[in-house]
Amino acid sequence: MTGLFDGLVFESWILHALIWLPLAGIPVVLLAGEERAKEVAFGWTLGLFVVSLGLWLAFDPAGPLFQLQSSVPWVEMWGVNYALGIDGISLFMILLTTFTMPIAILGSFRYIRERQREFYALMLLLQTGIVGVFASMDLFLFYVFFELTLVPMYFIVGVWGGERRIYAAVKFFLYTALGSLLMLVGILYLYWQANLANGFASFHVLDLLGTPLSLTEQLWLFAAFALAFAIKVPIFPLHTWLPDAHVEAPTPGSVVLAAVLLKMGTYGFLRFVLPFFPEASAHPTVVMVMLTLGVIGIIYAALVAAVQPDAKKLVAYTSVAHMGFVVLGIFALNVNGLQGGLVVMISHGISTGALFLILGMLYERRHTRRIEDFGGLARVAPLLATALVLTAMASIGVPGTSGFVGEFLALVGTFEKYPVMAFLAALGVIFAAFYMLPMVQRVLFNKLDRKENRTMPDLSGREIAVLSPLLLLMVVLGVYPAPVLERLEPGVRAIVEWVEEGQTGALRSAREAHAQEAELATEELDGPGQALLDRFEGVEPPLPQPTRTEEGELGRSALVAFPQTPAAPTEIFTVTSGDQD
Amino acid sequence: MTEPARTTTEALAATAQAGSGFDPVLPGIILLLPLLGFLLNGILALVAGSRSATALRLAALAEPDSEEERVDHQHEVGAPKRATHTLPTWIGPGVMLLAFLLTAANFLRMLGADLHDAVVISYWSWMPTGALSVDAAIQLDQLSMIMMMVITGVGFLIHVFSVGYMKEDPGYPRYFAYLNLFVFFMLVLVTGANFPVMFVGWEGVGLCSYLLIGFWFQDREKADAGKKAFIVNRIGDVGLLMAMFILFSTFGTLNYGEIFAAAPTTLVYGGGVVTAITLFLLLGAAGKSAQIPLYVWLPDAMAGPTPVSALIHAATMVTAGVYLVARASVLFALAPVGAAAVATIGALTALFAATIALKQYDIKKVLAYSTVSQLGFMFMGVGVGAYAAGVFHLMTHAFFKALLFLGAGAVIHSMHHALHATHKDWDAQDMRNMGGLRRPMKWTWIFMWIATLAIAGIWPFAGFFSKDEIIWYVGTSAPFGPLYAVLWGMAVVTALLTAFYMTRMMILTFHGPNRTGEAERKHLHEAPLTMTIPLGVLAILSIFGGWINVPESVRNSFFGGFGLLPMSEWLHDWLLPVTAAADAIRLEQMGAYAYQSPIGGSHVTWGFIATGLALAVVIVASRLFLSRDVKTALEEGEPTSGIGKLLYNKWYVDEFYDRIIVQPVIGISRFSWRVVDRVLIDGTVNAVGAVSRGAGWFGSLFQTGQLNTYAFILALGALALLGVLIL
Amino acid sequence: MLVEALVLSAILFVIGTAGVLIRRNAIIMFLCIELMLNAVNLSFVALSRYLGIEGQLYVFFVMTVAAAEAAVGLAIIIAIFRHYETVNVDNFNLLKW
Amino acid sequence: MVDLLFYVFAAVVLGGGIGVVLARSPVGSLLFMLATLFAMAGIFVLFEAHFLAAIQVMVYAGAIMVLFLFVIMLLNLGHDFRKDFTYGAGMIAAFALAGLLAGLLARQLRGTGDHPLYAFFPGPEGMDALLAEQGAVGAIAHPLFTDYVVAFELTGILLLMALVGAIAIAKQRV
Repeated sequence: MTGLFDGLVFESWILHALIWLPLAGIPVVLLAGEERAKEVAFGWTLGLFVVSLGLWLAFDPAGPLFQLQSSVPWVEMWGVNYALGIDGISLFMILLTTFTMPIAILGSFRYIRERQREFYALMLLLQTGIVGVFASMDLFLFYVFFELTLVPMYFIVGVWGGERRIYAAVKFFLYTALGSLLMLVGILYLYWQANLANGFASFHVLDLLGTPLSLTEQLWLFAAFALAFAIKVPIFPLHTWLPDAHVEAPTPGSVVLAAVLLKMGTYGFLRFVLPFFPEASAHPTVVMVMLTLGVIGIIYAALVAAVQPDAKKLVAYTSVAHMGFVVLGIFALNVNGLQGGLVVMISHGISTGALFLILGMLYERRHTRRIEDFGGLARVAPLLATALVLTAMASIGVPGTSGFVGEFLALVGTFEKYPVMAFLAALGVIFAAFYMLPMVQRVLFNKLDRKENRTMPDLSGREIAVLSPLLLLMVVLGVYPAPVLERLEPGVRAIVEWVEEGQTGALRSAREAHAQEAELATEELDGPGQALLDRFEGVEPPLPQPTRTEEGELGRSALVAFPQTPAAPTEIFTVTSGDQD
Repeated sequence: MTEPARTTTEALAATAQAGSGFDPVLPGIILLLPLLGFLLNGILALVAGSRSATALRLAALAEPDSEEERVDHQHEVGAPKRATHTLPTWIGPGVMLLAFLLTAANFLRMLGADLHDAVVISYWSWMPTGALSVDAAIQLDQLSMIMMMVITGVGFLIHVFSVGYMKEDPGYPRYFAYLNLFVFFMLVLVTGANFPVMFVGWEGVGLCSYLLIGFWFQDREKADAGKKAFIVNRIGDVGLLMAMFILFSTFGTLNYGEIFAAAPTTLVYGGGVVTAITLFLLLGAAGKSAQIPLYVWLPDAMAGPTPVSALIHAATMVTAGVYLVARASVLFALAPVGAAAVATIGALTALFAATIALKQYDIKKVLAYSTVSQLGFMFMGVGVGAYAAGVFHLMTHAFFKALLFLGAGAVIHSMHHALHATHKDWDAQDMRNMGGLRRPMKWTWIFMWIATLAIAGIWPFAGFFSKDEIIWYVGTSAPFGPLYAVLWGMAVVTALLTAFYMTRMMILTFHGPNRTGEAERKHLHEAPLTMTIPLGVLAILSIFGGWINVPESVRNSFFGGFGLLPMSEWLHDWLLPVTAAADAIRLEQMGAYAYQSPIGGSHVTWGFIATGLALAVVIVASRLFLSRDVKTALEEGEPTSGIGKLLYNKWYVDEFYDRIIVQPVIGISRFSWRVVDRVLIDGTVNAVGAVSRGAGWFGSLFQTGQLNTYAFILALGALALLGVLIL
Repeated sequence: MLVEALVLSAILFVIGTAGVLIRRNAIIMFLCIELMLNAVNLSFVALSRYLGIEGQLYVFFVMTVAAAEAAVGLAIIIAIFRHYETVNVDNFNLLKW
Repeated sequence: MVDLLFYVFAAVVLGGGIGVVLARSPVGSLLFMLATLFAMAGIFVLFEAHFLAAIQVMVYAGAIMVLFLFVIMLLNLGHDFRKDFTYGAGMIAAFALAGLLAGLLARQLRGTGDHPLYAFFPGPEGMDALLAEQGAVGAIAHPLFTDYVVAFELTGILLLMALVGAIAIAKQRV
């Protein structure tokens, strides 16, 4: 299969393309003009999605853990690299992003009325940020992208949102910013420790991996990282920004927020928190706390969702509940649990995205989100009703839809070690029906007793085009998730072995391989090192040959380090001497 | 779907076993046919729905302030017969017929071969992850084959009936789409080769029953009933999920074959694990099969179209619980407590529901409660280890209860027409408004009497053999403990109550003077052939269906002399490969059944006694109700006092649940939203915001905007800096 | 003579500071600032005598900057005066948010 | 002789400075400022910075101060000088602050003359040699157009921007 495409050499450029092409689309969109902007943006993202399918081909399920790796020095001095690479987990997160984006944009054609060019430009910027987050193998790079996503989202909510948009946007921004700043502190500490241990400065994930840390340090760092990601996820007590943001955000904003942005939190847990702080993550107390929070999230959010008068808010709370399942699966710390968590992430992205799109369509028709303003819609809009029912079923995890696979696996994984937790979480299955069905009933069924509703049009062709891929995917993933699971498994297994079995497994080998080639790079001075030497050729005194041991953490960056200590006087002397001649 | 490949161990074993030459014909197609029907009908439904939606919109635009009712009544006049209304008539029953024929073919092949182990056909790997690997696989053995026969056979008849019953409805194609989908899921349920696949069907049928109960969703109660059914079912599903988790963590697999093969050696007899498993399974089964405490959804489920009640809520779906217990017979045999719980729950439910049925006036409600009660019987059967008997009653019950429901459907159909012809707003289902229908609806009357005698357990109708076999087994379980003697007593009483309320229903509906009203009477007429023919077929089955499992002794007695009862204990032998392991365990652990009932007597004696008692009850009841002159619903109204009121209101169980469960949950929800979310968490967050804002305000006090002030502060800063640098 | 010059510049600088602090006439505050600049220039020049020519260069630059600053500052004062009819800094608090 | 001259100039500088601060009318302080500048130019000469002395007189005294004068005239200021001072606490605080600054600076300057740092540098003799060799202007011009040419150009640009900015700000209406 891949053989066909070898000519294209995806491996070399596809990741970079997926990150930077959206950015390149921004001027196009801005130049396109107010009317064409949406078509252009849609076409652009659609093209990106097609490109991202190449990622699927380029990714070899049987291959090494991290694939399509590439690294270019960015800030040599601090060992910051523009390092990309994906494993199965990132693969699907990226695919989810590129898949969601065109749909969200297509779904916003009627919703976004003013400042269209700016809006779609921001959407593209957002895509760059998100894909970057999922593709970066360098902690610094990750952080940059992680923060980058904050900005467009802030404006999307704050400019195109509902009436309380400012409150929502600020709340969203402050919550997330607070968390990520604490994480920054943690990152720097980790980076420092890693430098001391490695003998050279690097933010590369594989260099930071396995940094020797005392349990206390790990717990603190865990707290710092976990807080940031827990806010993003969001985990129970930190979730209140989500409903506001969702309710106020325009439809495409909500879709992207639910489908992808929340996943950055759980992804962070998987890619960074667990591998960096294995002891802390496996620490019984920590696990218990996280599991409890997850379970509370599941049940509590379901209960709260059940009494929401605002449909969009209800769906927002269901996101919290679903993410509870993800947290549960992750901290079950076994293959099934993590697999389940990931599948929940994907299916939640699809089903909740679809729910928000449908609610957006209703809003475009009736300009209200209150559940009791609807009723009996199934009779005037059978297509919409079908879509909503199917989506709701996927959302509450009826078998045969993607939702079930995820929740089932997550619960199986949890049960192996924590039966009680699994049982409590399983109760969430009941509550899911308890919040979703009444909503569906009060929107679609009952009497069609409002005049405005009786003339409500059914789905347009465009809206069908928006929803059908999502609906299709729900069923396909529910019936035949094997391709997804088998691609996810290596990454998941690597994490589990790393955390549970004393830092063994694929992650370890990946780290060693990386260390070795870094060794080569510095010894033979090929690649960037050589280029630097050329640049400083003939500089007196000749640079010391960089070695990773004696030079301390400056070892690698010694390539660029100017000889500083003797410098100051000579300059002055040169001036005076220059005067004497 | 890929070419079926027999992968798992049983399949190989099955082929290895000499003589078991059973290879199924297109088993996958049997499942696919209803799915195909669903897709086709679904498309038609969407087309039709869109069309009627447009019409609705136009009507609303034409007269914006028209009442909902006026728009609503469009469907009564009968939509013009478009392709969307004619095609389903052929697609819906058509796929069922094909499926039934295929199933029958497989059934005959299986009869030919002597099959000891199930044939497992695995299509694709569904959830391969870590230690867990779940295949999308189906399993064909004697049990699933019987179930498939019942589902496709009875299903086909009910589809045919539906053609007559539903053709006036604008949602006609949608109806068939749902019905086909239901059959598909039901087949998945009974053929699934492992618990997750079975669970797909398990929840799928729940979904379909949700959709079908709420089929006429525009009135609130029906939609509510569907919702209630789904949620209550989900409570049971959690039990099933938990059972699966325990099974997986114990056996490392979820495939039937491997689990049941490993269970006797892996699990301790009566150990905590297996008990937990069985109790969770029981919870699931109770949810699906409407047993105490989760039976409440079934009576409400009668809100759906009557054929649906016949198919889903009498013949097939509600028996899934029984099927589950029979399927997991090994586990239940290993867990005496679990088994006893099953039997006890069954007995309690049977008696409880029977008492309620005594005082119901809605004809479908009566049938609903009788269904609950009969399901209780089945649970008793499988609970005491008489798995064959349980499945036997499941089958015969499918026949005569489907017949009863369809007959009731026919009655309601003509009542509805009659009342609608004269725009009389009476309840078309209240038996007090009927009476004397035997004249206009002769065939229905005859068929329903057959079914009534069958359910009442009168020789030689089907119900006699199945139900009395269960009662017999319960009784002869006495050596396993005094509990069973009590259960036996309850069973007997319930049987008599059954005879009583069924007779009451028949008398009120068909006998005595007609109470519908002068104008309406001439509109009462027999149902069309599409409805009566299925009734006839079911009637035949209700008569002879019981003869496939006649106890040896009865046959050898002089009844059998007439050669009327050809096969002896055929079903029992047929299911032996499935239940053998369980029977062995029971025999070894608990000992054999007594060959006599607690107070002596053999099969034959008790056959006599049972029939006699039942007949007596039927006669007494008919005398009683014929003599009494029944008032119409309007004249009479609700019973106001005494046991009657209690029974009429179903022991106030719904109200009780509402008080202690529903309301508190909603209360907690409101609390956690209004207080925890808004006040506590958001309050904290906003407080933080307020604090920072206050700090900012405080700082702004220094921003006088006066140049001097700034200059002064600047100089001060310079001074401080200098001080630091120098001092 | 170096130290004396430095002391002189220090005193001059302090005088300038005091002037900025006690005067409210914008123009006179400007003059005081020029005073401070001159004080700095003085120390530059004085030190350049010993430390090389750069000191004088810096003075050169300082003067240029002073000129530029004077031009812009006076322009601002004019603009403000047009608006408020006064150059008394008490009367305007433009720097308040 | 040189020292004497220095002290004279210093006295003028200080007097002028104090005058600038205390003069009642803006024109007054402007005149005091002129005096200060001239005296400062003198001190520059004493330090062998002839070129700077020259431009001090020309640019500062000649150009900038006249600019100030124009503005004062234009705005016709200096009538209500009472409001021109910060009296009372403000004044005390200001003087106290100034005093402290002065004290610190004085403390810092103690014994600057024989600071070891000077050992590194050419000292007066080196400077004299340089000046003798290149002349007063050349000595500044040479580094100005070699090592510091960028800064030089930048100052030019800065002046241009200041010019434009001044016009833009002071213009009646744009």
